[in-house]
Amino acid sequence: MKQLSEILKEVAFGSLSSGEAEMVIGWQKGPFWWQSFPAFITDPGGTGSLIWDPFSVSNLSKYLLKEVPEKKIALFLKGCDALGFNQMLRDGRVDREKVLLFGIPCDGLVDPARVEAAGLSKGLLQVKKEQEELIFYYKKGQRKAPARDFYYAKCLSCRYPNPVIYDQMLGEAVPCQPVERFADVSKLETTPLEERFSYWSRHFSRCIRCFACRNVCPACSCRECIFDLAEPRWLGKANELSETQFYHITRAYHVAGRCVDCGECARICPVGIPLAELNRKFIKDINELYGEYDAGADLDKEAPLLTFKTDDPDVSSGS
Amino acid sequence: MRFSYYPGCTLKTTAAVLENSALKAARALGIELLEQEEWQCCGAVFPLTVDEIAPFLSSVRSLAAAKDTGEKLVTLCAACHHVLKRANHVMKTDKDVCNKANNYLQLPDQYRGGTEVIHYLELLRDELGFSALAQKVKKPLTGQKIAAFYGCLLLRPPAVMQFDNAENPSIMEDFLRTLGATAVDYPYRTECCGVYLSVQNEEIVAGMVEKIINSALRHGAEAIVDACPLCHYNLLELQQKTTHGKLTLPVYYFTELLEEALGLEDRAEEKMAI
Amino acid sequence: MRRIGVFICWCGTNIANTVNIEGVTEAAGKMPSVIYADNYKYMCSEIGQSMIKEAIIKEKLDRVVVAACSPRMHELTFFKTAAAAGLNPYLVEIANIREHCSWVHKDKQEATGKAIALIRTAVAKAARNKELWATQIPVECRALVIGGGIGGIQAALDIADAGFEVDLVERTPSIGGRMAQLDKTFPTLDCSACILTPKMVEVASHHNITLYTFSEVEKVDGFVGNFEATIRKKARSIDLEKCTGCGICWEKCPSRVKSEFDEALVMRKAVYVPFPQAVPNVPVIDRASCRRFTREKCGICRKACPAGAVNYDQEDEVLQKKYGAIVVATGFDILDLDDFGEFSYGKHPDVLTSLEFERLVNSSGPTGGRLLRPSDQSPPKNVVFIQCVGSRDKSRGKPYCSKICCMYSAKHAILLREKYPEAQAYVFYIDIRTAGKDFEEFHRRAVEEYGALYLKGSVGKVFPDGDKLLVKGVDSLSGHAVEIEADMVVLAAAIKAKSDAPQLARLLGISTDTHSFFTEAHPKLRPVEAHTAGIFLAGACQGPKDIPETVSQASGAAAKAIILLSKDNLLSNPCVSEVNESLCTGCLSCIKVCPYGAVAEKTIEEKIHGKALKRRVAEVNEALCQGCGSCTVSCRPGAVNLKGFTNEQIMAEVDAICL
Amino acid sequence: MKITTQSLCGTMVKEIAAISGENVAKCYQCGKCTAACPVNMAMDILPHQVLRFLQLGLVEAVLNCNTIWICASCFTCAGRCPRGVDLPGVMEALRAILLRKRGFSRFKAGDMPRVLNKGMPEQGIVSGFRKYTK
Amino acid sequence: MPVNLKLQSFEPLIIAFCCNWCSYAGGDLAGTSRMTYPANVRVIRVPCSSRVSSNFILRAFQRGADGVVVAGCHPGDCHYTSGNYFARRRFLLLQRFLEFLGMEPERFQVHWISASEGNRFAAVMTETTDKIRALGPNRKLRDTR
Repeated sequence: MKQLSEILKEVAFGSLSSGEAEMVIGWQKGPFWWQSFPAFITDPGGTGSLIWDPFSVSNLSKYLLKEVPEKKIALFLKGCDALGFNQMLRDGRVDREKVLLFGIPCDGLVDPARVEAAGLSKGLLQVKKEQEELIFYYKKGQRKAPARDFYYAKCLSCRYPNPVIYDQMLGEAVPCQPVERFADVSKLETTPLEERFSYWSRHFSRCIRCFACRNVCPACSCRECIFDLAEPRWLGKANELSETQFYHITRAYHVAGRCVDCGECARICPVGIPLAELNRKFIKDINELYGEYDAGADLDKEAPLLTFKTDDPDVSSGS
Repeated sequence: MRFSYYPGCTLKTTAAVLENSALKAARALGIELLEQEEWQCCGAVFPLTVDEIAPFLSSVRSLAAAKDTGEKLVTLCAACHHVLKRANHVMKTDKDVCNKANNYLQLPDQYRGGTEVIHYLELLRDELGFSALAQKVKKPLTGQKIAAFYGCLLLRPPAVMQFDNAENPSIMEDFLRTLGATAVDYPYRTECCGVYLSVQNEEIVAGMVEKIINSALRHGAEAIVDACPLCHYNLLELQQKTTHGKLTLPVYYFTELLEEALGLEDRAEEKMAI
Repeated sequence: MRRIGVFICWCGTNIANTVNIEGVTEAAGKMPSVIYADNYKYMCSEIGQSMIKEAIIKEKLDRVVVAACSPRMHELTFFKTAAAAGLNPYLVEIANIREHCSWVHKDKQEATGKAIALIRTAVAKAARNKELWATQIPVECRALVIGGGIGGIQAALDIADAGFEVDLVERTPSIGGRMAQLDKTFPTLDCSACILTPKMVEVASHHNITLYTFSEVEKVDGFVGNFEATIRKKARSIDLEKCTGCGICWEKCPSRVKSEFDEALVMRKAVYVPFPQAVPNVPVIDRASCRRFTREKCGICRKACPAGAVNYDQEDEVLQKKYGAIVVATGFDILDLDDFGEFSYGKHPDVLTSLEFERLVNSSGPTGGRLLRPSDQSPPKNVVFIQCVGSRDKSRGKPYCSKICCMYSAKHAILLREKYPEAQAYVFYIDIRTAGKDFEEFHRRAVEEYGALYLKGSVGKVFPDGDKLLVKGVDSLSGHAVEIEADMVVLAAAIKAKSDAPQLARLLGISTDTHSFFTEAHPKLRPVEAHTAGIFLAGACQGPKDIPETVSQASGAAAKAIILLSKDNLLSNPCVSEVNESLCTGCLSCIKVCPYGAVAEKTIEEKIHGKALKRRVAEVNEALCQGCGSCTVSCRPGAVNLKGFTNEQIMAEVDAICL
Repeated sequence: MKITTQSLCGTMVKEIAAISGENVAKCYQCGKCTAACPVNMAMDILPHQVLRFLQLGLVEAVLNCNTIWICASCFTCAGRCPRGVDLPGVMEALRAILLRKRGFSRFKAGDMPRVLNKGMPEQGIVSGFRKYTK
Repeated sequence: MPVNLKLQSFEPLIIAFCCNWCSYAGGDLAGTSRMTYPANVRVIRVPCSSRVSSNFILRAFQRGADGVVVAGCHPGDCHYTSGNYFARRRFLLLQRFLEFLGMEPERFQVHWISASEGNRFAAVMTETTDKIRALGPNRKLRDTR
């Protein structure tokens, strides 16, 4: 990883100093071991602060929406980020001509919560990845542990560790051994109706409607979100469960057939609502009903809700 | 070129000529045919009833074994080809039967129709290529007027067998022309010879064979070739029945002509008249 | 604050019997923004309508709700009422308290409660109604007819006779199409050429028709009333103006190719007119087979031409023209019989398709009308006709009935006897379908007067045997397998859509069915219109058809085109989608779901942080939009809205209905 | 002949459908199967009539005919049927009913020497066994 | 009309979004044929089933509907050619999703009713009302204020 981090700095420096790009969006280390923030660098001299470490989780392409470049913007994409980028491309939200994409193969990123849960966080100064292991650095000494044990759940089920779109690939492609991603959805599907309802109500009632799930999502890229409109006003301001339900159903429905399953919504949620399960329910149903579809990857296929077959399964229910 | 090879019962006994000549020719053509270990009888007829799976199982076992070696499965006997190809089709398209068969056989890996079944003739046409075959012909059968007899099992049902245009095939004629012979076109070349009806209804089969032989003769054939032991038996034996023992049109397996054209062995006269 | 008036109809006793009119009127009067509520026995009557008009004026109503029968019944009536009182009609809402209330509920209390709820809903919606105006779209008063067969000819003539300019585009060198290939026509047996040729000449001489033969439509843009087509006039290599049609060029031409017009039964020259009555009677040089072009040799025709009309350097000409309406009449093809080897078609020269047979009996055909066997030029004695070759065959052919085969096979059986009184026709059929005027009588004549033997059953195989064709079939009525020694076998091959029909459909933005026939807008009520407004269908390009049906449909299509062209302007349905560009993200999902191609992409420029920024947004073509609203649902931020059924309106309805 | 709803959809009709996997209603009686059949001359009920009888629910009549034993499973009919009816499958189902349930056996072990002596290939003998006996 | 939450006398509120060309006309036919169905059903007319947004359905539940029906032309008969094909996909996914969240599947139904099926319109509305009456009032997705 160290090596990749160096390459990353080099290409960032190169693209800025050559004038090819006017800005590089990458990651920078924050004050704590688990902080890797997005960084927006326009001066070649500043590229030395860029990093790539097991916490470089944020998808940088969403920041493109805020920028109005004259020249190109260079940015780094992991496998999941690339899918999201493609979805934004499909939605016409980014201009392929105005970006310079550096692909980063990524076999998984570390969930600080798992580090904490393993009791490794106390006095921890830095975490580095070497091959398949994480090295935890403390004031005194260091500890090692298998990296995969600390990965985000979303990384363990990742099916596209290598970017599907890029101008230049940094590093060697990594292999992919995803775990079954629909297990939780399938399990929920078989629990009794009322139990399911209370499960989701429990989660939804904790929602503070911060909209982070929407803001982080590469498929939620509307100029103005339907929930921000004054007229018609779909959501009030009160903490009312039915409105929260309305929001979450609609958010998931709006990304149905478009969600790239990057898992960012669930990761970002400050109250831990398992949002990815909502998205995956749609993905699973779409796959079952209309054929396998990977948003962000199947660019030659029409999005499932924007097409139909005359012999699609029927919805008309006698039930 | 290496292939799995499924011989079938008849080729080890009454139709040994077919197998011997085919294997010899294959060797001469640089084609490696690896006989499957522990193959079982294909069942001779494809089970048309859809409510039982037992008759499929031996075919599935052979197909799965071929898949394990990753090679295409070559057949020679038309009946075995028919049964294996159709069984494979069912495994590919009928999920229910496929699941049942897999459950029953408890194979190490699930088999879902991945093997490609090809007939020896298809091997010559598509894998080796008739033009490559023509290069290897040492003793062209120039001037010999030979009628091809397709029979049913290679061609039908066309949607599954995908062997050639079922009503107007050309693979055997193309084969004969590759060997330097003159292929005789006659309308009965895709008719049924009567197959197993000769077990009980010889007289019906004799009538069918008579029409085939007469048609071939009228169109100037000097010999007839086939690819199926049962066709071979009917054309040969029942021809003599209608002609009172006289063989008006000699009958060969296509591989015998191949062997001869490759300069491996001459057609023995005695084979002409059993 | 709105000023809404509510008018409740008794519909005699129809509503009043189950709905408490007084109670409803009182409740309506208390609804938000309602300043006036009244009721009357028959709201749709003159008196009722005047009541509404008066109230609109007197009470200065700005919205009107009529609670009466279904809007599908009287919505237009009340629209006109409002308009007469100076109120935009789209400010009127109907509450259906008859079909959806008084007629389906027995309990008066329940029905009254529901009527109140329905009125409340209509009031809530009406409060959000906006004035809408139908836009006017100018119409280009010229029609394009694609295809010069009998369908295209008829449509072109009808439109031209109505006084509009028509451009008729035909791909081959001459108009005439399939009908020109035919000998006689059923059920009257009049000569096809005799009735077709005058029409062809009329087309050529009509002052309103411009004929483009040997030409193809390459591109069509625009929409109803305003199409723009690109037409490629292929190089004929013969000057249309100079050529006199004397025929010396094709007499001298040394290259011979199979004649398309004669179904490849004879050869034509590389410079040729397809048939003697061709219009225009000017040859073309088929460059693919002309020695001048293939080998850069020859030049005989140019030397021979007394008019100096041969021009090897002629180039394709590309025209761009505007049209208000388009009629598509591109006809059909015959099914390829490669998969039907059992009939020995293509293997034996005396096994023919019906169209080939048609050429053989035609006096301008290869045998000069003497029906002779292609193999030995002898007259056939026994001819077997086989119907449904590829028709009604879902395995190897087409699942549909080709519709014309029963009749032309009967015709052929009759023509056979007329040529050779001793000859015998055998017709294998599955079912005889003679649904047409005088069709059944015609078929019976073939059997009873011309002695054709009809066998219900099929033919298993045709075995060529010496100079005979042994036909093995079955007569299922007697339950016997039959064998017929025939001299000729004629196959009624299925009709199929032109192989390039899907390309043309894409070009025109119309749809095709699974067999590539063009689809009509409605199978019963709009059979000559394509889904795309302004495009009409005629003839077998829409499905198998005989001549009279083709001509009727062509005249129908022409009438529809004339209706369109005779308007200076088109009034559009104002309930169409519109795009709020500031909300539009430019994902263009709306384009994908629009069945009419009414949404398009456009680039707008905006100033953001002082920078001029271009971005893409969706744009609705109001002339094409039919108002289904599918796009509105595909639009996540709600940038696309459907006028008359806006998100705000429907949401208000939901809210009101739930109160 | 009296036709009733019971006879049209009797258990035997359903059983034949289940064994053959074929829906006889697909047949529109064009007769292509009979016309194509190379052994129709030896049959007492013609192939298209077999399907017609089944459409009429006359199962016993077809179980008692020789047609089902004359059919050589050559698939000529199936290959040419415009409706895609698998008639050989229907014939097999009819044979199966007789062999499985009614103890039919048209080929006995005692017949073996006769055919073997003739030099009949194994393929033919096995086929005979499979087609004629259980 | 306050909704009575007591089970014994519970009368559900059912909102039916009907396409103008088929289902609304089917409802009209039920009327002209004097068929009867419960007054619990209230129809909102839309041009096409593809005009019905999930927002409207959720809003209806939120505001107190106990059941929502979307009715459109039979697949293949859409007045606008393909609207109901899109609607079919949208609503099948929504239906399965709502069930996934714990909503009784009966509460959101989609039916294809042609303009000639007045009897079917009445039957669907009657059955739906009966089913939802048996389920009791909807509290899920509902604004409890």
